[in-house]
Amino acid sequence: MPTEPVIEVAGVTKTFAGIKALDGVDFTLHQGSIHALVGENGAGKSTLIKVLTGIHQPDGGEVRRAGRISTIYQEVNLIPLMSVAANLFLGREPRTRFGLIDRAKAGAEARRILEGYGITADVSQPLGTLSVGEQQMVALARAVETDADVVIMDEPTSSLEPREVETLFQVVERLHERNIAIVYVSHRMDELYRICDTVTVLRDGKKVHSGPLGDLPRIELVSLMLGRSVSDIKAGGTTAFGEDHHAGKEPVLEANDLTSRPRLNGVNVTIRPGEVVGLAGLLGSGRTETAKAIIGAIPTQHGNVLIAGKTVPRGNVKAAMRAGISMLAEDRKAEGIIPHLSVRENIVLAALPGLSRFGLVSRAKQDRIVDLFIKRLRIKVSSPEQRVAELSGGNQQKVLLARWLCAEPKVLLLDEPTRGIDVGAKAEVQALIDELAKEGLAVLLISSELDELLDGADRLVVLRDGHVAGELTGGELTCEHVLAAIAAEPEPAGVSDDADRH
Amino acid sequence: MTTTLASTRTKVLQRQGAAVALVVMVAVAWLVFPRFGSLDNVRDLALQGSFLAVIAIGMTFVIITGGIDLSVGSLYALGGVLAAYGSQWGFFTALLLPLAVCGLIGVINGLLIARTSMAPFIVTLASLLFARGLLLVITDEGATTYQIAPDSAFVELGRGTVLGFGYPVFIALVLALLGGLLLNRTNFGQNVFATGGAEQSAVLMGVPVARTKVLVYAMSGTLSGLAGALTAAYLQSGVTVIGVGTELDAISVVVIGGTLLTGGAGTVLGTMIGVGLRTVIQNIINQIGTLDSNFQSVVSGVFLLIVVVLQRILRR
Amino acid sequence: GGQTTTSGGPAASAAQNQSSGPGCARDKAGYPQVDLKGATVGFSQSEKEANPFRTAETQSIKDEAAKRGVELLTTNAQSDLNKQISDIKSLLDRGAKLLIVAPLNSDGLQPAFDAAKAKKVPVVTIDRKVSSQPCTDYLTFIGSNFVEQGKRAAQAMIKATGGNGKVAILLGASGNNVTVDRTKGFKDGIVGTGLTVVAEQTGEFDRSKGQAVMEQLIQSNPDITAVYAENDEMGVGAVTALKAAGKQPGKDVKIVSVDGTRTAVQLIADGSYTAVIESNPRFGPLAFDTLEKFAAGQEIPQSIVISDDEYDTTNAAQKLANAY
Amino acid sequence: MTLTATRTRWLQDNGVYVAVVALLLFNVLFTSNFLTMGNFRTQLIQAAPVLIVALGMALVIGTEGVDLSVGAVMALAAALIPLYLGYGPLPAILIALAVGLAAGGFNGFLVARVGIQPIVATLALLVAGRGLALVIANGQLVQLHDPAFLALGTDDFLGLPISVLVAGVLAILVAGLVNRTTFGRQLVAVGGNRRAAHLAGLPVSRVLIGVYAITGVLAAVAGVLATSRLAASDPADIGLLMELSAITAVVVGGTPLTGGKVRVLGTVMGVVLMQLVRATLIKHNLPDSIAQMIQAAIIVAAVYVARERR
Ligand SMILES: Nc1ncnc2c1ncn2[C@@H]1O[C@H](COP(=O)(O)OP(=O)(O)OP(=O)(O)O)[C@@H](O)[C@H]1O
Ligand SMILES: Nc1ncnc2c1ncn2[C@@H]1O[C@H](COP(=O)(O)OP(=O)(O)OP(=O)(O)O)[C@@H](O)[C@H]1O
Ligand SMILES: [Mg+2]
Ligand SMILES: [Mg+2]
Repeated sequence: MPTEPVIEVAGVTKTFAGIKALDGVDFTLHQGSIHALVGENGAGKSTLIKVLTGIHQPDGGEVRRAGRISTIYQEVNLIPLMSVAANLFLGREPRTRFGLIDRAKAGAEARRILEGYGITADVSQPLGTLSVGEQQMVALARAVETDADVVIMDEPTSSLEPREVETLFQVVERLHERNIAIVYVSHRMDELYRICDTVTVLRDGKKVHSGPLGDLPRIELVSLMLGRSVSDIKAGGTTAFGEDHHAGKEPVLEANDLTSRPRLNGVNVTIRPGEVVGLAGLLGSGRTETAKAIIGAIPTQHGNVLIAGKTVPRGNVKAAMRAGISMLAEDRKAEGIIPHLSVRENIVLAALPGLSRFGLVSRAKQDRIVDLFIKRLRIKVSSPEQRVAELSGGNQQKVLLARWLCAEPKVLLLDEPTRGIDVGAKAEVQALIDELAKEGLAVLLISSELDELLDGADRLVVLRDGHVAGELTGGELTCEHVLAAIAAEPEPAGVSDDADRH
Repeated sequence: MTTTLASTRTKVLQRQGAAVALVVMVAVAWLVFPRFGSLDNVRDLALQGSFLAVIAIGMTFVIITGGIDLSVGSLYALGGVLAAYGSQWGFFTALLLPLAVCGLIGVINGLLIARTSMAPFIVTLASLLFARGLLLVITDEGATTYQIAPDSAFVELGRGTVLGFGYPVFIALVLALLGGLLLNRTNFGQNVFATGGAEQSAVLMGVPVARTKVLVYAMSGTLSGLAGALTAAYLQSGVTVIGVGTELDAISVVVIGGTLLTGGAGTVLGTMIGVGLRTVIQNIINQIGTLDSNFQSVVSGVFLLIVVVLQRILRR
Repeated sequence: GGQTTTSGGPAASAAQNQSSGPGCARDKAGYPQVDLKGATVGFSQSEKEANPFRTAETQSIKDEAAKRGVELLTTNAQSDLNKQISDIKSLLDRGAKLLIVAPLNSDGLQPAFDAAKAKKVPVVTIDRKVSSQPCTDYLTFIGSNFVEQGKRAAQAMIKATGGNGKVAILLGASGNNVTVDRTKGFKDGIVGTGLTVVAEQTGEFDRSKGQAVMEQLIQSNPDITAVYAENDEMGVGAVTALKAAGKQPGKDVKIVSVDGTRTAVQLIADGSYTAVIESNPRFGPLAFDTLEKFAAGQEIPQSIVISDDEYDTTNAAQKLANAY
Repeated sequence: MTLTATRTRWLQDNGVYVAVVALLLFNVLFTSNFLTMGNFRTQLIQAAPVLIVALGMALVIGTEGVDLSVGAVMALAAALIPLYLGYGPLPAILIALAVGLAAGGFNGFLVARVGIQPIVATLALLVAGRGLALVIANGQLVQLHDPAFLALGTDDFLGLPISVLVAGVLAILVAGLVNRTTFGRQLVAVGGNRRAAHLAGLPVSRVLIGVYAITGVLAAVAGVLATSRLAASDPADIGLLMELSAITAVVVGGTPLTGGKVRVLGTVMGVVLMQLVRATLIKHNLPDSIAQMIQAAIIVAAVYVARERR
């Protein structure tokens, strides 16, 4: 192993408003190594990275860097209103002879580079028109295409498709060949073991382990992260989902012919009480749109949604919620948390009218229900009055889950519910989904992790280009079947416009 | 490449509800009012618009960074007074003194906004008061009005013409052109968009957000000072009563021009169209001639509303 | 003040005026002959007609134009100097052969005058004197002498107080030369008397601001015995403030102001105001007379001072109808 | 280190109170005749209309908006009073309030349904509203004589001037609205993250329209009170630049312009602070130039202390 350290950190401490996010952390990154940085939500991984890159000044300790660092931060951090090309080149735009930005060249270059990452979108369009996953790939391209000596990736795969993850791994491989050091943060064990050679484990802001990864059994890594003994942790497969559920007979949710041009073209989904239906598909296949169309957050041209046989008014989130639908949105920061408000207020937000009388809110009722959910979902907070913006990503996600459960829905739409959540919390969330289904809730589960879908769902609806490309049940719930459905040619029955190619 | 061009074109069209309105207004005015199209009237329109245009170019940059600059009206007046005051020492003092002082106030605005997390609205509101106060100090509570010698070179800057169009018109056009280039074809311009588009992300992407902010406010201050200097040259004196409410005019022409007040998007061309619209509508009110003076503001308000709503609908 | 006559109502004031400086004749100045009857005359008003002075001024011009069969074009600059310049240019463009301008400010209208000069259109400025050259840049100025108004206010104040007491001045808007002149005149006028100025604060020519400032001043200087308000509106505001503070305006505290609005004169008649120096807004007859004389080839003086009336406790009740 | 952190935090939350106390102390020491009942009365009476407007402004700012039209709405209310005072003070006041409601509702409609940015939407009414008021009033200031109506501005109730009492009651009501009602909490949520609030099924449009409507009504109340105190309807000047005074007071009081937070007591203190500053400057007879510069410095200082640390 190469021994040249490119980053050396000793005894770094960082405190936010009294919370020690980092507590005397040592960290050494060697040239050419792929170093996994792991830990539970809120362990301090993102904070350490921001210290490494100089975004945060540490309160104490030493940071030594040799070489240029480029970073992909945890939340997609690009400028949605600027064009894809502008985002890619921001800060190092190609120039003309007169020192002005050469837009033609930038466009052409951007197209060439992004093709290598599987993105064919128009690079002159605003970045915001791309899906989250595509944006993540642009961020990846931006970070990798600079001549950096170190590339840091904070949960880069959390918004990526299996196919995109492969692209990412190829990129990592290329970087590795060029002897570039990589810091890799992820909650996905498979990925870590596949690409990383070294690991550093953080727990509650402290470094608890550092060493080669290959020698370390998974179960031991998990035990280091959680701070519990190995025997405590039962190795129960890759996910915490249990057996199939016993679904009712009559569907509680029927969504027919949902059409929202141009991204959704006639999707049908039905879910019975106590059933978990998974939604699979590639990036931009319309899964998020399907969920949003069901709850009425995007306008639809066609189609209707029935709850227990009754039609839900279209394009009206409030009515859909009253009918018993709740949706956990994919983008936590933009569509989930209300950053200024406390954990308590974030949890009760949707249920507020039910917790008040004559428009006056009742604190006692709120406190009771908030306590219940903080305990049940094991949300790590200093107090329910803590501002939600101060929580780690995983705990914010749990707060949002609590919000939707609080609204006592009949149907729960979960768009990437375990994205960015640590192994411990992820298992908890998965177990919770299981439990909710057992209690008779109908769940629509959208996930980019195939394992999660295959294990967690009783039935899978596979989407492609806004169509249903297939439905899988029972024995068909295997990786091969899903990939086949995703890759299958359009049916010749003339469902789609370009069917005449056959 | 062609698709890129076409999509850019539709995008421009969508953004420019104002351009559509301007064309319609001009066409109607041309047909209805015989005097509207006269060369004299056109020259006067251009000149009147040019002072506001200079201020609005700076405001466009500020608004694209997601900020706002309420101090421009006061700085405009202050710039005029300083120019007239400086004119006793010759052309360059007359021109540079207002640029320096107003630019400095702009820098202070920018520093306060960028280095502390104070809202631009409130910081520039304070400098609106401050600059007015300073102006009153200089003019002995408004008792002194500095005159500029009518035969000085500085007056020529405001009064001289080419083809009958005043120098300020050309200065405004050149500045608009430079502003457009700066915004779209330089790294600074990209930083301006990035700062307004998503500040946190811009920081993480290595954009010098603080420096960008200081620069745009400095620019806005300097341009307001320049507009004041040009006005003083044109009026041959440092009039103290100008610039009241000019900040609202500048903001409304920028917004009419399709620049988002939330930041992250906007064009200098749009702003110029906004200035054009405002100038034309005022001229039309004059051409009608019989409108009750109180009713004029109703018309301007309603007009502003129509343009913004139109824009909003076009963008959908 | 030698420039001012102090008698007569509005009808008289139109006729009575004094002039100064060498005259300006049409042939000498090179203006063409324009017959006033049937001619197009432009009037550029400076501010919205939202106070009695502006309302009366515009009305007077309109009435007189109608009476003389003149086609009148009007514009309103809405307190925007640049707009007034372009207003004047557009009046010229629309064919005005004679111009009456109520300038927004003493300085800064040069470009407009130059445009008029280029088209050989004579300009009569009213109510506010501009710093440009009479007879070359514009024809003549008709209006009050603001310094003189301040002096007369001082005289009225001296008369009412016996020349002793503490005066608070409610200043007009900052940066406005009317404010400057009325302050200067008043301060000059009380030199050598027992009147001392204990406070001068701007009320921005506005009734409610005048009232608010007065309320503060009574609290901090309870010994104020006189108030000089630079327009009636602020004076009326001061009356309300004084009453609310339990003082008797007009008796405990003397109030003198400039303008001549009906409200203020009524207050004198009611006994809660001391005196008002008129600032006469009825420029119509005088302005058109001047234009007519000019057309007829007579010499026009450089400035024509309109006579300002004065209201005090002795005459307010009789003259109430003259107030505007 | 945590001590300084808590200290700055404390100052950040309470800076405006500290400033008010400091200014009071200064005046007690250096201003003659400051410690009199009459003086405090004057300050309260003058602050009352600004406070009423600022309360509404605080709500709007809480939704990440701003309302520039409040001064124009005051003018509209003032212009309507003399037209209907013949039917008695109550109908006249009700009509003024109704117009405030309509104006505010219209602003809310533009913001919530049409999707126009609040500054621009309300700027249109700022420009047009006062013009309309002047058209209604025919450009004239109208002297008012109805004793019942004028009593609003001059009389006391429970030992307090009526306008001060009204402002106090409204402050308590608004505080209750923000902190104790569903509407208030939804308002703050909408200001904190509008998209999230929408996806949480909150009636975003209704909340926004409601907030602007409340602000319109409050501005009309301020217009009515100011008119009765002035004993005249003066649409040309009433409420001029009120939008800036109100916004300043709200922000100085610690409500950030970025929305998601409303501090009602802070707003009250912000209004009191700015009132005291103005009073101090007048009482010390400072010229307008210096007065404006000092006000600028105080605004910056107050907001600097209360700003959100990154
Ligand atoms: N800007 C901030 N202000 C206050 N507290 C913060 C801030 N950033 C992080 N924290 C706190 O620091 C701790 C570490 O957070 P960090 O984001 O580094 O966790 P993480 O390991 O990246 O978690 P995740 O896996 O959820 O991303 C958490 O308790 C978090 O609440
Ligand atoms: N062309 C576009 N115009 C507007 N929004 C878009 C466009 N493309 C993608 N998006 C947005 O990106 C998000 C993801 O898109 P979509 O639902 O099609 O993908 P998905 O299948 O859910 O994939 P993933 O969740 O992995 O990103 C959606 O919120 C959608 O609104
Ligand atoms: Mg993290
Ligand atoms: Mg999705």
